[in-house]
Amino acid sequence: MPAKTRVPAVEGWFTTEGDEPALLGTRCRSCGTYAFPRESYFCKNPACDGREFDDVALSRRGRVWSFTNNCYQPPPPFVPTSDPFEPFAIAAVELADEQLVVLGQMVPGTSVDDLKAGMDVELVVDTLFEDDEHEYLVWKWRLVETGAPA
Amino acid sequence: MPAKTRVPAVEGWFTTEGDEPALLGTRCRSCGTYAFPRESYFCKNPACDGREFDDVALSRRGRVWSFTNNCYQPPPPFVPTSDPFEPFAIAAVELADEQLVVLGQMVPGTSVDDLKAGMDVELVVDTLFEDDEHEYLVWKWRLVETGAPA
Amino acid sequence: MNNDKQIAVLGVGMHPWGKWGRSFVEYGIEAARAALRDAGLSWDDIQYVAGADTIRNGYPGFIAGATFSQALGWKGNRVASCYAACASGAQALNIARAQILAGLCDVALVVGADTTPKGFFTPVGGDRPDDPDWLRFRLLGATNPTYFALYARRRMELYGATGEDFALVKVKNAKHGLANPNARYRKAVSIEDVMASPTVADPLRLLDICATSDGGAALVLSSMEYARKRDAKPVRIAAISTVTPTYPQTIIEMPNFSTDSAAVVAPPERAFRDAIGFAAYEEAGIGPDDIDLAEVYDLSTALELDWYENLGLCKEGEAERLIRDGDTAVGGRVPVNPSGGLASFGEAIPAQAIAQVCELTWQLRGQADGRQVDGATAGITVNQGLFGHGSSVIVSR
Amino acid sequence: MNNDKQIAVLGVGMHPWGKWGRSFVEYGIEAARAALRDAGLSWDDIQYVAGADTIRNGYPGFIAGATFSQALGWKGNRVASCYAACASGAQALNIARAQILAGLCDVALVVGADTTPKGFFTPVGGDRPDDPDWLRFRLLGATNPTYFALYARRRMELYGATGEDFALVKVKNAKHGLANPNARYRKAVSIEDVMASPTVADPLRLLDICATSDGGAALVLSSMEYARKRDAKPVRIAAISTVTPTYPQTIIEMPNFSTDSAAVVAPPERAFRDAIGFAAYEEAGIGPDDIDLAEVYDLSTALELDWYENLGLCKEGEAERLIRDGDTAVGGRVPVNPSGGLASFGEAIPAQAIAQVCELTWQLRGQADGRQVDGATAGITVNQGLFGHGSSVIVSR
Ligand SMILES: [Zn+2]
Ligand SMILES: [Zn+2]
Repeated sequence: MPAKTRVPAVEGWFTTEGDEPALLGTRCRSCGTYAFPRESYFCKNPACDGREFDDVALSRRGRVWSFTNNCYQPPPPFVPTSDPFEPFAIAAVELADEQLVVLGQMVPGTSVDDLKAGMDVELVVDTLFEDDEHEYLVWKWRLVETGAPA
Repeated sequence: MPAKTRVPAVEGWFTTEGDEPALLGTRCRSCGTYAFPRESYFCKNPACDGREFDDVALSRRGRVWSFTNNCYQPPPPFVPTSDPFEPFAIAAVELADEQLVVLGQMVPGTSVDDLKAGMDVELVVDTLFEDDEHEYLVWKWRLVETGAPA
Repeated sequence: MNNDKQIAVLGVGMHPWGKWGRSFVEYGIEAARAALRDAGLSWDDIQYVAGADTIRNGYPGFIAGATFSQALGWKGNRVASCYAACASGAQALNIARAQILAGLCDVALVVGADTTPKGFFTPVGGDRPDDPDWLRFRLLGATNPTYFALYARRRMELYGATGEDFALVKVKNAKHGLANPNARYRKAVSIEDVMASPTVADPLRLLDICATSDGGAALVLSSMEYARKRDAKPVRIAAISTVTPTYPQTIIEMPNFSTDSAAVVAPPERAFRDAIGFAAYEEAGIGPDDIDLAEVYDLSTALELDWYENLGLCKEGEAERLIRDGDTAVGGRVPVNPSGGLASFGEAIPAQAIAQVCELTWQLRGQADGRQVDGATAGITVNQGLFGHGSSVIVSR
Repeated sequence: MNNDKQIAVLGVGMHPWGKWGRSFVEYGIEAARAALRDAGLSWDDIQYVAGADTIRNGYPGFIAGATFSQALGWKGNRVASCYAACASGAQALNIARAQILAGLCDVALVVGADTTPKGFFTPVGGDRPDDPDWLRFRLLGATNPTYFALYARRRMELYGATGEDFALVKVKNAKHGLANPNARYRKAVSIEDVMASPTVADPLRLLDICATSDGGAALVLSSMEYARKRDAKPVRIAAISTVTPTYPQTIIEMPNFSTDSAAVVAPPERAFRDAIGFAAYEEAGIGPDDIDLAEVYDLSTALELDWYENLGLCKEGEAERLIRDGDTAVGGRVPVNPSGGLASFGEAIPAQAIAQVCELTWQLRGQADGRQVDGATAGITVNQGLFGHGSSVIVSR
């Protein structure tokens, strides 16, 4: 069976190549404010008329602000990946440099029981769902191993 | 080939049986005002709190108030019946007893060139469109033959 | 005039009409920034934003006031988002006016913008056999031009209007639009051009019917007190009519299958379209004779003729004479659609009623280069939205 | 209080909440007629109708003001139709208030009603990968309860809140709702019931999260002058806050993927939810200590606790103590959701903010049988709609 083509589930929101994937945001050329998802129209800073933005990769690491487990299957356009549905965790993560909070699913295998506010996480790219030909990719958060003995 | 089942394209707006089909409207039990399509919630007369309505067959004859030919194929949910599209006429018809104006397609073969305001028309039931199993019916207007020599 | 019910128009702005294929938010923001520049104010000065909604652009379109505010930058200002089909812009204006008159804010921004699909307007998605706007396409194949054509044919039957009369409206509006930098179509049109265009809904031809466009328009409004500190004689909103019909409505209206019945309750003194302008005149305390120019909703050329009568610019049945005599051209007795009208713009639903007020403002300031109505001091707009939304605004200086 | 900015509540009415499966128009009209009866007025007395829109019921839902007016019978009255998600009702109220304060009408009707789908709220139809409300389902599987759960867990992490604390909110609101004839759920609930219900979005369980309901609510409003001819001491609307956020918004909000960035612009003095109530207090010229009761938007039990702090009913981190001590139960220091709240009603989006005002009106009149807050003279509502719509109303007598 030939390997499926790996494609992002949404265009231009994150890098998919290389060891260090990252979310793609923008930085306003006029005032320097960050935005995720990428801003293409108007700078959201009310004091700024900027309309030009540089693409920037956001910090790959952040700290858990809050988290939850989704225990029921969400309605479409969510695409279920198992039947019966298996709960998955979602975390809101603070990025220190950009001073913003970004949502993401936690990688499979991490549940709310493993999480506390303030924990360090890093961004990975993982499969969101598949069809016959494609594997659709999305960013997810993974707990950073602290190196402490198990 | 078995005959297709004839079904109304909309439920409860007109009678389909018998020689004398008619539009089905309502008459308010409180104030007597007519409505088409059938009113089922609230009487539209602002002076009336009526919520009960009797079904009534509207006058089968009326007079042309205005008319047009549709020369381009309307978008869905219109269902085209020919390819290429053939223009058809629509008339707004005044019913004297009910003192209201009702729209309807003219029967095929009648075009704007045949029509003048004030002409007498009568209601017939005709095919709107078909699928493999059904013939969908709708009301249409037909010019009343005046009996004048051709 | 009722001076205690007036507000000032400090600034007006548009994004040009066209088929640009961009987000309605962009058009709205560019129009808003143009209006702010025109007013000499900044976003920071705005306390209230009233947005006219678009229902064909997802959730952001349902909450236009918030969408535009966020795009300009959240700053805690209050907002409203309203919908009334083609009358949405007048509704947004009316909502903002009341906030100002009530003393709840001094300076407000009104914005409407749309990105439109191609071709006929179609009903919003899904199988909805309970919705008359869906059923009229299914059961009758009745498009918007079908209704316009019924009115046009009625004029022919009652008053002897001809296709050439209708074409004259297009010729006039195309000529007016030539000089308008915000118009989509800036090309002279002859009677022969109109008559040679294909019939869409008899008797209306392609060039008799307005297109659908992308576009955006915005107004910066303030209390008269605030305005007078900046301008001794600001352009004023003297009246806004947002009336609904009175039962029974005896003229067939899009997207209905029938009129109300007049068998039990007698028709009102004024039919709906007559009542729209009447309410505006009454609120302003003036009459048709005081009007120097009008912007009317020419969804079709023939409909423009109806509006002449509805606004009292002439008696019933006399509209054909007005267009033939050139009374409603720039330079005539009471110019109508000096902007070029929908004929030159195409319709951008939530922006259109606002654009009408922009044009009157430019005219009353004497800034309508190439289409200026000389010495104009009072103008009226009129328009009607699906499902009973009247819209008429009187602007004076 | 700012007496020149007040209007009177002449009548309130509801259609009971439930899953009735009928048209939203029916609920709205029954609520409107109930409000008219309560006011001792007839449809003929109403000059203005402000409708709170529903976006899941076809075209009639987009033009609620006109839809309700036509159902009551076209009579030429002016209308508005507005949308602001869960804040739509407060927006409609604010629009009507300004018309009255501006002297554009004396008596107005505000109506909101909804027929809701079953289960989770889903984004409006079609494939719309540009719309964050669509993408959050696709990319994250983030439902509304996902966001509620993030806030709930944050309270646990910061303030040591427990599942039992959240359950106490449900127990209280269920008890309040027992006596409310308009509530959908009228059944006592124990902590054990809540804790035994399945987890929807950890830490929130099924009984922590409000359902979606059908329902309708209406208000008849007038100028104070008009009201005083009928009642020496009418219930008054003392403030309406419809503020938007201030950039940068640093709390993650439904349906967004991220917050604004605080790297360049410092966060505002008050976070959005704190600013909503603050603007209402400021407008009314009173503070949290003057408030006798509150109706807050308990989309989840934990969110009710957040609102205690946002409204200044207690300091940050003290909400758990309030619910444990019974301070927010009827009979306590400052009862919250004596109506039973969303916990007992389920949410009917365009009706809900109006229903909050109905409850405060009954309470201030002493008509809230079985759930009456004794001697109440001032109450506050608070609520928030998607995409930056604040909503807070202060009602006093
Ligand atoms: Zn910037
Ligand atoms: Zn009746």
